Amino acid sequence: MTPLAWVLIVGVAVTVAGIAVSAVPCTLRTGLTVQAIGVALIGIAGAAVVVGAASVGSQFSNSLGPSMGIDPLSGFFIASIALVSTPALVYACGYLSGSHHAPAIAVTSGVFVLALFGVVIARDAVTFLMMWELMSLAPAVTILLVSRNAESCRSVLVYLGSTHLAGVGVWLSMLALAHLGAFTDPHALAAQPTVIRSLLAGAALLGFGTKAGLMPFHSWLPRAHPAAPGHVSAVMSGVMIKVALYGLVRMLFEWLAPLPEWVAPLLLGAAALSCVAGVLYALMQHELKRLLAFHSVENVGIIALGLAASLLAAEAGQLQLAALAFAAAMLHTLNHALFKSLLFLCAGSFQRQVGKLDLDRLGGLLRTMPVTGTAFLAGSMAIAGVPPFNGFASEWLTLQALVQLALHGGQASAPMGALAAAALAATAALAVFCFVKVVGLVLLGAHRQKVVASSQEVPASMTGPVIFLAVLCLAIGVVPAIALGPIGHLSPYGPLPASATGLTLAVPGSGTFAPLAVAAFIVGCAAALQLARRRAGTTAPSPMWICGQVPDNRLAWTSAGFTKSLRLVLAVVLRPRRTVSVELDGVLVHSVVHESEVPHLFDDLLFRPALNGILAASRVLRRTQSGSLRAYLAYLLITLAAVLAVVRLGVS
Amino acid sequence: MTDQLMIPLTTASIAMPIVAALVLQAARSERAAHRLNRVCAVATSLVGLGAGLAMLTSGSHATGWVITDTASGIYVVVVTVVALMSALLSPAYLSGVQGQFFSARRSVHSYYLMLYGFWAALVAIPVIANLGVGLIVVEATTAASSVLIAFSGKPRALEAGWKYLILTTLGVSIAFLGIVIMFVASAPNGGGISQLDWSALPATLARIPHDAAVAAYALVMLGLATKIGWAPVHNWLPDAHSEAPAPISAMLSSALLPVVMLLAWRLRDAASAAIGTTAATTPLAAFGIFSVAVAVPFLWQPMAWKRLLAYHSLEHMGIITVGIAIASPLALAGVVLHFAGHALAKALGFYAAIPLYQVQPDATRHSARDVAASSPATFAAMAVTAFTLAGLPPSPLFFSELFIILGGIESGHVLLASALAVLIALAFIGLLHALLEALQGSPSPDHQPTATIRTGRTAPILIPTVVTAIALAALTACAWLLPASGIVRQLAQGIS
Amino acid sequence: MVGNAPAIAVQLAGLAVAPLLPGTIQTIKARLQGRRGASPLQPYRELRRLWRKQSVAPHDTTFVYRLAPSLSAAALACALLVVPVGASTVGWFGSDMLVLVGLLAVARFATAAAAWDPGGGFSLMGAARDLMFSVFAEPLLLLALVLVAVGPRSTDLVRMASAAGDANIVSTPAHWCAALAFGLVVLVETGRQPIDNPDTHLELTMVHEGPLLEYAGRDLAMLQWTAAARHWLMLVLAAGLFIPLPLTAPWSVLALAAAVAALCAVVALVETSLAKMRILRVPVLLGAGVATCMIGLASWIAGGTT
Amino acid sequence: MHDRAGVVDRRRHHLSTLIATASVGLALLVVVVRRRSVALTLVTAQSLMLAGVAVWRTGGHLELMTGAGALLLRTVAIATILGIGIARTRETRPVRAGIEPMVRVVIALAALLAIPPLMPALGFGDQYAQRGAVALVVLGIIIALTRRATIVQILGIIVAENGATLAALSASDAVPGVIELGVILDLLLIAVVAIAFHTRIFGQFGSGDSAQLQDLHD
Repeated sequence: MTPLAWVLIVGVAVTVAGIAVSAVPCTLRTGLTVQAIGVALIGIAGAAVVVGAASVGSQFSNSLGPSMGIDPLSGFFIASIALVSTPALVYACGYLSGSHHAPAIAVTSGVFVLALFGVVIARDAVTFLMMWELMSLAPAVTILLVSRNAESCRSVLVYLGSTHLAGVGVWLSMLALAHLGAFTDPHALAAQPTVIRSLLAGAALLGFGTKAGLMPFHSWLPRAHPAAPGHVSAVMSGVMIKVALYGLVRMLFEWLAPLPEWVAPLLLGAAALSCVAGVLYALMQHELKRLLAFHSVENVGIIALGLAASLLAAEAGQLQLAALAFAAAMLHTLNHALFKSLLFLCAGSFQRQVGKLDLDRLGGLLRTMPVTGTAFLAGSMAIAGVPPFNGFASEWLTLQALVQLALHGGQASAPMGALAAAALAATAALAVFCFVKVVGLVLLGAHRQKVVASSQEVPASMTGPVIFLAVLCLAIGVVPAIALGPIGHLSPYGPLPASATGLTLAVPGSGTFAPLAVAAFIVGCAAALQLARRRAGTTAPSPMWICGQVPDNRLAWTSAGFTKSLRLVLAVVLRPRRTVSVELDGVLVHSVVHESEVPHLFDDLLFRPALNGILAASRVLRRTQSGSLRAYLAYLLITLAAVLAVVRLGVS
Repeated sequence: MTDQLMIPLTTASIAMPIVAALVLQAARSERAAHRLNRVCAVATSLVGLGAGLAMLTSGSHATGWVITDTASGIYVVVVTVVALMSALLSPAYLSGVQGQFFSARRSVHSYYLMLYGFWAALVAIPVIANLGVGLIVVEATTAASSVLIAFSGKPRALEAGWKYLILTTLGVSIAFLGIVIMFVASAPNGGGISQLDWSALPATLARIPHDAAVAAYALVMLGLATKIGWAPVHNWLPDAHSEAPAPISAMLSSALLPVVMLLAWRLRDAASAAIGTTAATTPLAAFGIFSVAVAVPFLWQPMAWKRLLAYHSLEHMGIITVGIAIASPLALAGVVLHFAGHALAKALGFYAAIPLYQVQPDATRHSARDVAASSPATFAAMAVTAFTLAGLPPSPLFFSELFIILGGIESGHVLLASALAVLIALAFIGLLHALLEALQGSPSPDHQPTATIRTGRTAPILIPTVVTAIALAALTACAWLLPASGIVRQLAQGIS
Repeated sequence: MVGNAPAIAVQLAGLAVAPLLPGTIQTIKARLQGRRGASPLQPYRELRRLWRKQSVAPHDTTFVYRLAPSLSAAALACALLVVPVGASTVGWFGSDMLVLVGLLAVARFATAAAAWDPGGGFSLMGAARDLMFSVFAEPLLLLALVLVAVGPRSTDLVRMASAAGDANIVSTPAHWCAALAFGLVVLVETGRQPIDNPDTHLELTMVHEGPLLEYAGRDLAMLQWTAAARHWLMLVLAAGLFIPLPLTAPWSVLALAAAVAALCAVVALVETSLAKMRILRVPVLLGAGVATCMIGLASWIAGGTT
Repeated sequence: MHDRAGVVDRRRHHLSTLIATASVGLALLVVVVRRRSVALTLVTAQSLMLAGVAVWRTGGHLELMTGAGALLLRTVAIATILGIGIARTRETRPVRAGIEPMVRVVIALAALLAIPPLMPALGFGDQYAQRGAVALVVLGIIIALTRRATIVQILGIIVAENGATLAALSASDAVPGVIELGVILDLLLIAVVAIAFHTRIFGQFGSGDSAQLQDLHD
């Protein structure tokens, strides 16, 4: 037993103890704090493995287990999980106080986090699948604890249903790999025919892709994530989908090798679709948490772009490029975990203070909740890919990888790389668009409700975690090396060159980017200019210029209004619905009701028809149990005939 | 443990319930009957458990008219446990209803008579060494259990009992035809009953022309199918399980179906040599997967609790059957685990119906609604059942399903295993769908549960819930060890 | 290349020279329209005037509103120091095309968010349109970039500029497609007709001017300098990446200056000859640019991706 | 010697063919006839015939004799039980089958033409009789299927069980008494229970018509 293993075990034990303690209402806060400490310990163990690059525990085994262990890749994901979960649990101390079923929610969230760790630590199929199921189950229970109205029940059904159905892919692929011995022997599949490998890859892509929220299997995600309580949706959106990506990485880069050649292009396509469509639908949302959930789809797409680029580059023999793309994907995994959980935690705080999160009914929260608001602003800039925050660093690396793929990947990869790069650029622009909208509607401008105007800053236990996460976002953005250094060793294609992980990111054979210098210059320059404008004397208050009209909240711009131009341009794709009903009072207009929504086409055209079809079919099939003895006897007779016929055919 | 001891022990385990049944008839009053019942149940189950464990520990013996091996050991133990719980919970049920199938005065006595008779038959079937006799006992159970199903005498109960009677009897007559064909074909000029012994059956079948053997085998399998409730001849099953008294439903679902399936299992192992493994296994695989498939659409709707459980029996019998068909050691480990776990959880589910129907009378027709509020203990029992039946970790059924699927993949039945996995997932969605419908609904306004009902009725369910939960946890703990254990090794060698 | 004095000097000079470009364009435009027009130095005069005035902030505005001008100005200054003049740059911030995209995003984010802070309809209208254009302009820019980078196999600006140095790139079709596409990007980023009309005073038609509506004094000065800096950035890039220029100082700088002046004339010519198009038509135009890039890409791949 | 054996064989052959035909014919009649009592008589006749043949076959072996005798007893017992059952539950008006007699016959004949021929030859004994056995089982199901009177459905069960007996008589001298006894006891048990059900149903619904049992369905 190495010391690290002991740290891990102690961490798990402490977490379990914390769960037990938090089950008692009066010791809720203590329990959550203990949980956070335990999770932090586990994270330390993981981080130590990444930095020290010495594996702990057992290797992967094809037997039934149970066996567990940490290698650098697992360590990285453990560290990311801990980086998100620890603040989330601390946040829960304040967030859960006084809410219904608080102890139960605390317990389920603890179990949830442990299950996440379990999936990453598992070293055999059975343990992996067990933890996998628990990981899917815990959030569903939490959602039902929070509310049991028709909507949340429906989202739970869609969530558990789709992930469980797709989970069959995970089951079959994992079990088949265990049977073929692919966990231990990297060349196990090379002997198998292509059909088998294609089927396995297909099952794995379906299973893990659905859980990761890759389009077109993402439909559960924007339903489930908003329904959960703040800290749980932060963990769900921040790390649960990343754990699915962990499985995907294991499959694609270790176990399924050699991959069938159709996998990487397909993944690239799905990733590009997820990026663009995800952010596009996010832009059209009116509810903050749902919007953030759609952004998770987008960012999973960005990560998957990096992974696919890595696979394609490796196939083209560009191992250094492959390593770069892989590192980009991993860095974005970490970054997204940080800023997405930050945003969800802030959203939770807003929800706690003002109730509903309808974007058009907020406004000016930066003035009433300065700390949370500023953290939210930082998170928004990070997710929008604005330097000097961490989102830009990883997106820059991914873009570099894609462009390099286009330039060096050979004739096959060139168009794919170029188009994917263009898609990513469009995604970045859309993300800026979207988060300008969010920041404006949530943080800036006038208060659009009384309750918003009277809202106050949340307690320190809820501001602390978001500040911590915001600082991390900025730190990684300014000095990506602190994250890239360890990540650089993770890729299966050899470590990144030192030049790429220094203070100045130098992509071999391509551009260089010195985030620290850029940040320093911008801050310094901006500060100087601020001083300069102060020197000009005080700023005069003035009314806003709207052609002399009196400002009025009813004239305030809405989410739909801000995105209207884009909606009109893309009407062909988005198919927005719009109904305007004018009530005339004699000749005078009495009232005008305007309703508009952007339907989620994947639901309307793909999933709802499928579900209705299944339900209708089962309704028809249920008629066989008609209740008439006559029918049942007929079944018996027919079966007898069928059996004898089969025998006859089988024999002669 | 030697045969000399095995035979008397086995005989005792079968005789004991019969004795108890007769003793109970002597009870003066109903209360006396209930009191006596407790004693008899405990005593009977002690003998049964002793016999079962003895069979588990001592290897397989086929002497005289009994066959005692690992399989019979497992089955006797589980049957005894389920029967014990049913017997102990029967007073709770009887106090709630007034049976009208029998004359009111002897109602309780006749109930116990039938119950213990049923018990005796269930213990007998796994240990009888002869296919023909086994089938006769199966037919006998039909008589006893159909009366028990109709015990309440209500129209729906009568309907369920009648359908059960007609369908299963006609089915078993098909099986008899098959047996007679086996018999006369193997010995045209007469022969001893012994040639239908499990040990002799391979030779018997080998003497028959191949196609005749296959036909006879198929007929017997079809006959057993009607009794096990394999689709498409399962139609009596949901009616019977939903209308029978809760303790009887538990015995039907947790004990009777798997016990009859044991006959099919033994027959398969006996016939494989003579008619070829493919021909012997195909019916099992087909019936199994088809049963799971048929169960799915019914699980996709909210329905009354016991009916839901009945359709889950259909599904889980199908899963076990597929496991038997796969027959790799891992799959058989899954089968054992699934059989035991399903028996416990399903029985508990049916017991939960006793307080449930007393708290919510309309739950007999519609899906139960927010039980958690009106009766926490009942809800706990239902939750344990649903969680286990859904095959979610860490319930033993999760591991058993996993073992069966992995076993299928290992032994090359990839298609079968994949289909099973998909169907299980679909069934899970169905259960989830029903569960959520029940969760989100509000309690029916006309009915207000009173405090007395709550405290008074749900106390009996608490103990079984705790016991079952512990037992399930123990099973989960065994799950890791089972695949490598001697039990599975012996099962894998064939149990005929 | 780090810290070579002439490069530093030239690029710092760029910060000062930037306002000259819009002025020049306006003058040439006026001449083309038969007016005498203001002197090219007019922007400097306006900056001086604004720098003396007091800045203004509507009610209920936060630090976002106050910070936006200096932030976007700083970002553009940084961008100006990244883009090489005459194939040489100060290496402080790295030299990479995609970094420029990021820095432009900073400025765009800052101004658009600032437009939300007072929440005035006209400024938001402009901001929304600007962001909507960028959604189509950025992929176009990226594709053009890939096409330019096929020569040097790199997105390093210096290498790209050097690669543009040799004359025979003009013979490759990909280069011309890229040039066309980049031209469109230039028009979008600098907010010139037919995309946007910088001279408009009608709020309803504003794009880039919209978010500036509320500002006054030094804030407005910074924002106007930012707009001018955008001209410098895009035109210098266009000249450096698409026109074969000598790479040896001092000729490089002089040739660049001449090329930029020529490009100003071209922009002015376009502005006089073309009317402003409908907002919703602009994406179609940019889509045409994307199509052009596709053709270029196809031709490059057909050429064996060499 | 050999010749005599051959003669015995041929006689037995003809006999079993005759029995098979007769019992199938009787079963077919059961499908058609209207009154419960008539149907009962027909089935009893069928059972008696089979039992008689069994007795004639035994040729004095005690072990076989028990089986055959039990068969005889069972026939009588069941006939009485059912007779009492019918007597105690007088239908106000006959239970309608819901299917016209001709249609019933057509269904029965169709099933007879379809299913028994599927039965593979056992290679010895009287294949005709063996198929007849299958036919009886099929007809048992058909009877329960086409008729709605509970009593007649019980008769269907008996016809099906007679099929097994016919199969036993088709080839060997007899099935071992243990099996016979068991089957017979079972059938008695079933008959008793079924009659009990019949009376309860009659009491509940006012007529022994299984068509009223339609409440349990999905």
